[in-house]
Amino acid sequence: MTRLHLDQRQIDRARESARRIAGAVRAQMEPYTTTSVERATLRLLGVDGVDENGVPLPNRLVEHLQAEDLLAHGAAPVVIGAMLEQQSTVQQVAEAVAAGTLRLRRPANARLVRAACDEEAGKRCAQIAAQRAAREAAIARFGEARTPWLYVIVATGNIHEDVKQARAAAEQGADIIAVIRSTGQSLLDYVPYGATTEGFGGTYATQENFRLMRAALDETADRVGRYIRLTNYCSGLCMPEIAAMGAIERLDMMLNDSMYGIIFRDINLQRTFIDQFFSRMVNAFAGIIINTGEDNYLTTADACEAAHTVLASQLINEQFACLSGLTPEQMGLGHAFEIDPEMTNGFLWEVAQAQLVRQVFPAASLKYMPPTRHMTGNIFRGHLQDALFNVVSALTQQNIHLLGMMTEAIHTPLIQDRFLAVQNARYVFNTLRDLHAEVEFKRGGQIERRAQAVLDETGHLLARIEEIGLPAAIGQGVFADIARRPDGGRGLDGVLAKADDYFNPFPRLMLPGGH
Amino acid sequence: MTRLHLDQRQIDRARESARRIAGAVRAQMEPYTTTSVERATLRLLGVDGVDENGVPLPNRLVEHLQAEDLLAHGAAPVVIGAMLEQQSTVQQVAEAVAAGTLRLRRPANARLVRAACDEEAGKRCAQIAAQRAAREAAIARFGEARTPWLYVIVATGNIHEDVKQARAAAEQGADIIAVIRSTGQSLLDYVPYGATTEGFGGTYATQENFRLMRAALDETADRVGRYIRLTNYCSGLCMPEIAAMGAIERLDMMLNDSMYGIIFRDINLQRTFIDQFFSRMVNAFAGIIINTGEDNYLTTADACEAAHTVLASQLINEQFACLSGLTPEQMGLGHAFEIDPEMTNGFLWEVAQAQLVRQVFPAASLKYMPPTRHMTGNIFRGHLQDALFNVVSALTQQNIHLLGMMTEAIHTPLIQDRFLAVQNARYVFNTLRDLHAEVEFKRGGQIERRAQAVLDETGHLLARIEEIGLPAAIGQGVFADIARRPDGGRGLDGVLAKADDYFNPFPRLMLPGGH
Amino acid sequence: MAEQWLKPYGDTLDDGRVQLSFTLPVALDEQAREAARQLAAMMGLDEAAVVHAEDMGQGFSFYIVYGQCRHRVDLAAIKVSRPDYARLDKDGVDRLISEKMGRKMVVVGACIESDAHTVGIDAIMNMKGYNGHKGLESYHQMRAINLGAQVDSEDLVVRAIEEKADVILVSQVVTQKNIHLDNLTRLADLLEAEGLRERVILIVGGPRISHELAKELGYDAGFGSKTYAEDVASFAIHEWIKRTARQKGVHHVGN
Amino acid sequence: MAEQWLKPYGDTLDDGRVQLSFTLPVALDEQAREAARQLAAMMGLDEAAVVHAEDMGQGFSFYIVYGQCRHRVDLAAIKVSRPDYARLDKDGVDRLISEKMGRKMVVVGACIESDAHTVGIDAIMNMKGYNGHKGLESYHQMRAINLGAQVDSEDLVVRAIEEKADVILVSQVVTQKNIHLDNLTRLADLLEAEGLRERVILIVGGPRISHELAKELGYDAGFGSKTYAEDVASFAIHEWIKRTARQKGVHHVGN
Ligand code: B12
Ligand code: B12
Ligand SMILES: Cc1ncc(COP(=O)(O)O)c(C=O)c1O
Ligand SMILES: Cc1ncc(COP(=O)(O)O)c(C=O)c1O
Repeated sequence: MTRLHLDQRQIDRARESARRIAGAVRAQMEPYTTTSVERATLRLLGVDGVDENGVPLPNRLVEHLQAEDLLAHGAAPVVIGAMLEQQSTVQQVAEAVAAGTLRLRRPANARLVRAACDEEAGKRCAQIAAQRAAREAAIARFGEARTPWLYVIVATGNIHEDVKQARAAAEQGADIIAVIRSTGQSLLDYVPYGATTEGFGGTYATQENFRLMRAALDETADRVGRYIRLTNYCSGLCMPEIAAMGAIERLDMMLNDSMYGIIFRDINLQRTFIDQFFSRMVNAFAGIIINTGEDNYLTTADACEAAHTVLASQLINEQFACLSGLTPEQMGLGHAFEIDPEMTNGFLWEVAQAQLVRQVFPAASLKYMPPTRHMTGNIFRGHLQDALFNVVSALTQQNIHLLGMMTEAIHTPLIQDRFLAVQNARYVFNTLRDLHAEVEFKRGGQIERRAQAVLDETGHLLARIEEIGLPAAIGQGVFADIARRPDGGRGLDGVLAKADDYFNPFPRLMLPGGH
Repeated sequence: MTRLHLDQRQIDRARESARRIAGAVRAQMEPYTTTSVERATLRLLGVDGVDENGVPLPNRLVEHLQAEDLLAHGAAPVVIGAMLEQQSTVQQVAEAVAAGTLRLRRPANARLVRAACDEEAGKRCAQIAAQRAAREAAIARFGEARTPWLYVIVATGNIHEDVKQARAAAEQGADIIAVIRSTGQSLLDYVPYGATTEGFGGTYATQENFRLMRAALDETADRVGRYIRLTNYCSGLCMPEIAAMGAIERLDMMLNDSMYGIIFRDINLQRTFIDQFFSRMVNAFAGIIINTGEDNYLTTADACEAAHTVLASQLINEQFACLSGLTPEQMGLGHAFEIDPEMTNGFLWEVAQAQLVRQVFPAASLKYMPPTRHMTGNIFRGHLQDALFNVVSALTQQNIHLLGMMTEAIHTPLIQDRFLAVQNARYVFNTLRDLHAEVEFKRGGQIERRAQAVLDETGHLLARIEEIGLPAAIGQGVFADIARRPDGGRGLDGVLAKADDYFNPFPRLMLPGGH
Repeated sequence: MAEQWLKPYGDTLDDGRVQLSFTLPVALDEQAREAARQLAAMMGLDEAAVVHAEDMGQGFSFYIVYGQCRHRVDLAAIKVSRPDYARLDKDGVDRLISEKMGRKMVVVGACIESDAHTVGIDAIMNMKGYNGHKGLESYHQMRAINLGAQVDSEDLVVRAIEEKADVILVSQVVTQKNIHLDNLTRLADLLEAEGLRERVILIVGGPRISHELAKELGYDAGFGSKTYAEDVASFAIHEWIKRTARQKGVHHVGN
Repeated sequence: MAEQWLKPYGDTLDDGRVQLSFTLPVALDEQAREAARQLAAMMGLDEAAVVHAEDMGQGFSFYIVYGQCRHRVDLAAIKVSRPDYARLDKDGVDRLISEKMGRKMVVVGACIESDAHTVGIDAIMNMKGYNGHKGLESYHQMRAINLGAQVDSEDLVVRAIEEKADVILVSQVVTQKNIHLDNLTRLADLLEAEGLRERVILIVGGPRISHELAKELGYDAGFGSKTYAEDVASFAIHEWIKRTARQKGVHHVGN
């Protein structure tokens, strides 16, 4: 493999800082839970559906528990307790509460209830494990696709159109289909329900939409003889619930960043750190590959000046991922090809960054994002920017390759935009397939020096963050030039302290160490 | 500079074979001249214009000399002799002959006439030398453009439209403008006259068209602050005359191959070898960079299988060029990016070939040609093929870079095709400007091994050609899979043996050694 | 004004050459290919040639067509509506404001409703600015308040009232399914309802926004790509001056 | 047959989305940009948006436009004319020839007039063939004579007479300024004049040649890109059989 000469000790030091940074945050957040974590817990236990006003039952239940001052004990024991009393199912309990015919209270026999929680949760975990096994079986049957994997998005707003376009894209050679979410869903404090046909800039993430697309892709996989991975957005105010839905419906990847919501959606910091831990735990258990969102930094910050913030953030995301039990292969750490195309030697700096990231995370499933902010209405030039992005990806052996669209600056992809993007990547990846093994970077050359400089800055930045703590650093706007206060942003009202007897059966079942 | 490890002794041996191959041909052709060489000589001496039927006076004169059995002595002495007798100009002599009022005969005083020839020819050479000096002064004033130079073609068929498009192309960044010739002009045994507005697939090469375009480009050069080079086709049955015209009108480059006419236009072998020697001598003296046509081989032969025929032909072209007094900097040896885009690792083989050629001819002004035969109606993919061609050119430091057009498979370039092609090259050349200095090819890797294999085959091929002689080799179709017989093809009737007193003043004045 | 008829240009004046590409929701076959050609012909292309046709799977096919456009337009007859103002630089604007208003101009901006694309409005408002053009925050005679992303129209209006805004700046970048039209209309109606519309200068911008569109939606001006702070500022102060003049005018008549 | 109306497809059925690009012979300004938009509108594009406009220097400007095509075609109503024959393989053709003709079929081919693009005709005629499809020279029941590049129509006709050609194959690749139309018409007229037209099967091919065009020019068939020897051969023998049958018919009536 093409290699740059980097100081491994420097890399290790940076990683250590990141580990301590993430650990500190984790410790701070441990005493808290959130309404969304509890709703996710209920969904994992089998609660689904909406009331007559279309309000999801998990929300109705959690609101009830809040009204009754019970949520701090954990939704699971209270609801499972009621289930035992009523001799019913959790779903029936939820429906009764929604109908107003049942009022929940603290369960009498805590020990008994916890045992029941573990049993119920165990059954659900078995189902998720079965989905994971099904995925692995399918991949074993078809054989794994050659990397970089072609990742395309569909975003018609209508799940049925999405299905058509996803099928076509898979036939053309796409390995991964991401259904982009409707603008603003991330700020909804509930998950919409059922098949949806009206979205803006994307399609709502609902369990039914997950199911429809999954079925379509499994069916297509048989025809094209490749397993087609399905991706959605495990982010926003409902991060944990989406994780639960994805685990149940066998999604394969989730955009699931530890800080994106804070920075780009002004979602409260504590809410996000608590939610991301739980959701990543679920993703880890379900064998889902997460994608982080460092690429977004470069949409507001300059790709050259902010290069080190991307690497620092990746190291932090990696450490949060470890805490949730994700393996390196499950870490789709994000970065992007966003240097101004007018910059002389810009291509060299892109190569330096991509290769640096490759070497700092040798086992990760790196996610490489295409040019977006410097794309213009000139689709012909745009197609070339995407081609050079494809060249860098092949040369530096990225894993998850999100296809650039020549119409990036204009509209969400038309079917032909995606078709031509797939052709672009397939042509480039095939014609220079072994190039990565053929070229070496000049020792002490401009590319190597650039990579070393970025690594230096990353080390310094992480040291500083470790000193002041991550929340303070975010307060100073180190990432994406956007500053957020710990008690600002949406969803803080959904954060609550756990009671001493707080109980949730899933961490024990899902975390490798059992906690 | 990025380098492959090649065996220099092997390269030297191949070059030696080529030297002997060219030398043998030269010796064979020495005793002969051609009607076109004599017409060119007359043009150099100042004969121009057409008769009432539009037949060029050089043709009228030479036909007359043939009819009078005088041509074998050389057109120059006979015509200059008449000039002295008539106390007139060569042009007046030509007009009188055309009018039928003058019948030429062998000059009385040979010594006197030769002196007059030398004097007349000397004046004309001084004018050509002045043009050369003017070019050098302009380049010194503006500074030389960074290589690879952007070479674009105009081919509207109408010189006035050509001028518009050439001006626009230069403003957009083109360094070299080639006016493509009208289909089939190469088979005309005379040079059309005056400004022309009707051509097919190109515009007629006439002295007036040369003058119009030259003026337009000089004028544009002042605006854009770069000297814009002008190119045309010094090939076909009138090769030597076009050279004369180009030298007079200060063209900067000429497509001028030693074998193209034989292979691709079925022009007689002897005619071509004699004509190319004379035309290249004129080009050399005029400081014109010639372009050879090896790229054409790959339009009929396969780029992978025939790679060694390209290198062998370049070595032969190089040696013929030396015999005509061209310096390495004046040798635009041609090669092309023509491997099937569907081929896995095709890009690696293109890099290997381009880098091999670069190292075998370190001082030459290599001319790199874009993909053509594998271009399709899919302009979007075509634009990418051109982009990778641009990448290879920058990476292997080619000199003369002919821009690929995404509409290559469809039509001669529309103004927007050329515009986007220039953008393509400028973007690529700028964003990876120093890449060539940053990457090294793996020792013993696939690229290096490929280059060595091609070099081996080239050596063997040249050895074989040396054995049987170039004419026989051409008879076997070693180049472009096309076979031609020495006495076949068009224009043999224009070849004639020189008489013992044959005289032509120009070789002594134009060749470095004086012969 | 003398007519000036224009046609697309390929390599000869008035040859009308254009390039076209599109998808048809049908698998590729001879019929489909001919359908593509006929569509191009209907669009007014002579000698329309399908130079590339490719099946996309799932009953879709892709076409690239070249042809010679029959249509032509008279350039001389074209009117483009654009916000009218003399473009001043930062200092020029500041001077004019203090001179004419005698106080700071208050500007409240936001990226409304579900739209989170702040880079555009930030480019206009934030200190830093864009491409070396400083933003409104850097103008001494302006109080620029940038509310950022995904601001509900209601909140924007409330804030505008609190701050006694002279100018409201709105950014809309997402236009899919014409969501921006709904959002912008909604805001305009709210301002109407609050009786604020006449009092504020209402400006919208975004990559797909044109002045024409803005006018249709009842805004005072619309700005598209490559706008800089000084454009907006120059327009705002000129518009303010015009209005006060008008109002004074009205006043007189009133007495 | 049931109607099947088709519109271009972007991301929703019948949204009509198309991409367009062209040059205008005028420098870039707001007027020119609007002219580009209006041209697109004239072509039947709703919501035409000029997404890119760039000056090219020398009074030219380049535009990229997206819009929603109003036009639609009925796929069911489309007829495409193509040479009718059952596609046989090499051996099939050879068998049919020896069976029906009882002698070798004589085919003379050339790239006529100024056109020097022989790769196409070679792909059809030469032993080697193209993409693994052997050429006519490899057919046992054919005498294939390829005259190569830039053959004057006269020479081709003379040779066809000498060889008693059953079939004449012509290639035309250069189409600029419609030179191929002149060349092809010229050849057809010559054959007419020689009274040969009825006696030979006259076939033309090239990347820009369609069967329809060939018919208009009085040729028996036209073949475009991706043609292989067996296509031409199959057509030729079927056509020969049809004709002899017809002639026999005439004969009878004659008696
Ligand atoms: C950066 C970016 C993002 C960032 C935004 C970060 C941020 N804080 O702004 C992130 C990653 C968060 C993002 C997310 C999404 N994005 Co986005 N994004 C872009 C991108 C790449 C660049 C936009 C940009 O910053 N341009 C640079 C600025 C300076 O230009 P500008 O906005 O045009 O602003 C200038 C002028 O328009 C004008 N202007 C703009 N506003 C105003 C206001 C006033 C008052 C004035 C006077 C002038 C003015 O002045 C500015 C300076 O000249 C574009 C693609 C592209 N290359 O354009 C897609 C794009 C805009 N995004 C798009 C979409 C669909 C989304 C998502 C909805 C996708 C999804 N479902 O996840 C999400 C959701 C975001 C949301 N809820 O709105 C689409 C919109 C399609 C459409 N036309 O509807 C685009 C075009 C990409 C695509 N082809 O799909 N995006
Ligand atoms: C190779 C080539 C050349 C070679 C030709 C070598 C040779 N011996 O043939 C060389 C370098 C000599 C050349 C020169 C020129 N060329 Co050229 N050339 C091409 C190129 C790159 C490929 C053509 C090709 O070989 N295609 C492969 C063959 C197999 O495909 P095909 O021809 O379509 O044939 C298939 C079918 O059409 C069909 N077919 C073809 N003929 C026939 C006949 C019959 C009877 C049948 C049944 C079927 C059939 O079957 C074939 C197999 O499926 C094209 C661009 C391109 N990518 O297409 C330009 C192109 C054709 N050339 C072009 C031009 C203008 C020229 C020149 C005139 C330029 C100039 N002024 O110098 C010169 C002059 C040549 C001349 N006098 O005609 C233009 C034509 C533009 C136009 N539409 O008018 C093109 C399109 C390039 C461009 N965009 O400018 N060219
Ligand atoms: C990590 C991550 N999460 C989520 C999103 C999607 O944004 P939203 O949460 O608004 O759907 C993105 C946008 O690309 C992202 O990168
Ligand atoms: C060396 C050379 N000479 C001449 C030509 C042009 O052909 P013609 O001589 O027919 O004009 C070419 C074609 O590209 C060429 O490569």
